[in-house]
Amino acid sequence: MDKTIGSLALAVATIGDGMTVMIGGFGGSGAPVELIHALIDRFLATGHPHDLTVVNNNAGNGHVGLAALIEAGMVRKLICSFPRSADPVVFTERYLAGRIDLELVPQGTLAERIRAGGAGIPAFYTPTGHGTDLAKGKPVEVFDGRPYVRERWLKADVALVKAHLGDRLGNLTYRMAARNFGPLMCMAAARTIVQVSRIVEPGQIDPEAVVTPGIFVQGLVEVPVPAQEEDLNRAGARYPRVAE
Amino acid sequence: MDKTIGSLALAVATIGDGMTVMIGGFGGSGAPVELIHALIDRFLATGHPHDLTVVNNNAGNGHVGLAALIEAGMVRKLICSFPRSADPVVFTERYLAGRIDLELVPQGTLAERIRAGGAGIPAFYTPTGHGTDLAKGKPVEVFDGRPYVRERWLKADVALVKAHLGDRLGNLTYRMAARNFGPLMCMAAARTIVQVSRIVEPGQIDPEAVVTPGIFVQGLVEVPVPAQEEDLNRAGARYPRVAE
Amino acid sequence: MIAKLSPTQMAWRAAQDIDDGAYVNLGIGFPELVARFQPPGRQAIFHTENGILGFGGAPHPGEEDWDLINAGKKAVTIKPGTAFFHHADSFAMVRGGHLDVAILGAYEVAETGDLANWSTGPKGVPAVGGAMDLVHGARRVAVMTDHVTKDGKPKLVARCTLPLTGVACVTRVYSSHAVIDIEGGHFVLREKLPGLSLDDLQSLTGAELRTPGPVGDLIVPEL
Amino acid sequence: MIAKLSPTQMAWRAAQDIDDGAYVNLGIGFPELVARFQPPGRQAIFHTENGILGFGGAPHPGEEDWDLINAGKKAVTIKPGTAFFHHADSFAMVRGGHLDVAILGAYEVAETGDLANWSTGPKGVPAVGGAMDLVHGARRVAVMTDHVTKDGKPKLVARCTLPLTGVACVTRVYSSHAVIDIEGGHFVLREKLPGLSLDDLQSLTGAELRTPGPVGDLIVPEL
Repeated sequence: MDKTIGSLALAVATIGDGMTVMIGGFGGSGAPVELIHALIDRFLATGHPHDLTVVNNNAGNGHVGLAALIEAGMVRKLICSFPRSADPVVFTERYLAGRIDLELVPQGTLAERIRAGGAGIPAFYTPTGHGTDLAKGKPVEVFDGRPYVRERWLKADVALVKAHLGDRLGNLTYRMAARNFGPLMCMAAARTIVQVSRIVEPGQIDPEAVVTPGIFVQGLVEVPVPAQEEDLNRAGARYPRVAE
Repeated sequence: MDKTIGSLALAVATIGDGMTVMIGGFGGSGAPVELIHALIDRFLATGHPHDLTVVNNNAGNGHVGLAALIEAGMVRKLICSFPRSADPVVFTERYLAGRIDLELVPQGTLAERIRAGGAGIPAFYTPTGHGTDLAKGKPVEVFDGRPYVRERWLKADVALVKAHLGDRLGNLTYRMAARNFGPLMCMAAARTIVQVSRIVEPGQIDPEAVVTPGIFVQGLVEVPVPAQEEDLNRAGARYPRVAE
Repeated sequence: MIAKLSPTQMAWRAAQDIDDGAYVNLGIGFPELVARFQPPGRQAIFHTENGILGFGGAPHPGEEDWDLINAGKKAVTIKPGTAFFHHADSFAMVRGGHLDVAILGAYEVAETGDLANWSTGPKGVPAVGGAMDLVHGARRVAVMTDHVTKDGKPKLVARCTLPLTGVACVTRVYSSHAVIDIEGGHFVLREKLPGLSLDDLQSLTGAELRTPGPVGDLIVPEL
Repeated sequence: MIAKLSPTQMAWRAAQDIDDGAYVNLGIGFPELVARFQPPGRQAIFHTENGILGFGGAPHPGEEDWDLINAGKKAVTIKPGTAFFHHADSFAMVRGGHLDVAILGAYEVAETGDLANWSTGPKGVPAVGGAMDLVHGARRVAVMTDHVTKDGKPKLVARCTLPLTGVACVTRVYSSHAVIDIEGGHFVLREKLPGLSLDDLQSLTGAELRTPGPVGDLIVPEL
């Protein structure tokens, strides 16, 4: 068994219209820029996929990565906790014009809902958000005298995640705070596609150091020197590049 | 800040009568034998603590570790998933005689209840146990057409855990399958005491390799060559040793 | 009397249905034997509740490391690609539907798919372990069992009489006499020992055996 | 007009209340300044929502690693004892009550302990981040804020008018003018700028300031 996929284009080839796509990353750290750009390439070539629901902590920054995905018109709805950034104009314009839906979720609840989706827990109770607008309409239950809000799991058709090392069985390590939502999204998607800086042979990752066990990964693609979203934005990059 | 405790006796000194104590380990792997024996020593010397509620996957094996704790008469109730072992006579005799209470919990539900306790999730839904005797009396809810049982978090006053390396801030690694319930119990107890094979300086554990971050640990005690419960039992050991 | 399959032979048969790359949990006891019989060219990845994925076989006697055990507390080994994780992650794999197959033992299996395998009643000490999670987690839940009890009573029944492990969860039974699917609340016979008549097999079975399709010969090598 | 505290000075004051070894989360923006002012002999351990415990200060310009950032997306550094973990573990720390202190910014704080700090109303893009989790997770939730808005209106109010972040969650406010506890649904004044009269402070505050005990001078070094 070898989960390696030969190209970025193949890695995103089965993502269809209307799917829910989890995209890893917290701001730029852990953002799978190359996978996202490959998905944009496919849309530009074929017109698909569109009407995606994207789950990410943020709403993109500048004109690359998730922001470029939104800018390309591929995203119908965003589920996120913090749709602000240094340069959120792509999302902000569409949101204020009513051209993209937003489900705002407290960050810890977002993380826990994704984990719950991966762990087979259809609902759980959290103190977070109780008494606020973000809990409106949600069931409330009192445990030990304290009120809690019931939240549902979040699952996805596909997760696009950036990791550091991956062995051919899909075991993954991450790099510093780029870990963030990656291990959770790997669990919660029917099909998890991971870009790694290096594909290694089974046994080259210490069994103690595996962060995401391979059972949560369906496909791996090697991107040896991945772009850092923050660097791209500081350089004023756009995707796709505007003709000069 | 240094979480090191100078002796096993000091490490268990504040455990009081009637407390709920989580004890790590799956069978013998990960069983904090020395911490348990220190607790027995204290009971033999002072008469305390007694009437403990113990949370463990099992119910002890032979006459050392958790079995010895039960044999000493310190345990009022056991919360576990699998109270059978190669030599479960200590628990079995007491249970059949009605001298110890048992709350039997499916293993995945036990793990998730402990994690929930540590994660501030007072209740969650699981498919596990639905329609069985172990779900009797528990609320049931249907999500997406499928019935689920509501389970409550589990917390403890104290957790006794065995890890491998620990730095002075409490960051931990484990050894192979001895990890099992350790990281969860560390999260779920008001006071977590960990025996480690070696206490190291902060920085000596790779930040990527930390399994339990120090925030979940209150005290560390070094046990350089910890006993393996399985080895003790194969050698016919008893604790405390019977005078010959 | 017809020669029934040994546990080893049942394990061999069950192993034939496991795909290359499948993630598999094997119950404590006889189901553990399944790992020995992976067909050539296929490599399943075995999961154990206590936090290992992709472990290898038993170590040589005397080389056991008791921190490296399976759910049955037997010593195992690591092999390239093994991963360790804690119990909550382990059962996220189970409950979250990430396992392809779980193969469990049984006291009773009903035509409804109900399974009883954790308690023989109020006497004795009950022990459930991970079975209740596995039956609602793995994509395919199969049972490996003698077709009848030591007293000759059917283990495949209309309704379980012992405390349930799970409701409507089993979809295939590898017994000592037959391979039987559970579909729509019925036992559907797929294979039986070649020398055993359908009537004889039915007489050993506590509920109707349906045969909507062909019934193959259950042929297993000497092992 | 009296010289109010700068954000840096508020941060200094807030830092004085953090014990050695405390686990602390600092909100995005001005609260991040608190980390600079740990009193001698004390070492707090800082948590950031995006999965780092025990990180260090900002790197030298040009040495940023953008995989190593805090919740405000600013580059940080590791130091001995740092640990990385994923977002669910990070919020287990928050929601599970493992943090000793969270210090957040505020649009409004009410005498009830209610906090509003995530939305200025229906216009614009809302963004909540981890604030709603922090206010119900940390053992002590403090707010660091100017005492009044840029327009001179009170930020300490009887009842919040903006969308709430949390109900009855704040227990101490470090403002540009005072240190105020919230107890039993009331503002209790603990310290105020030495040159400021109680009446003047009350006039800048949207609800009654109670003084059941001594009121100290809020004296902060030039920073």
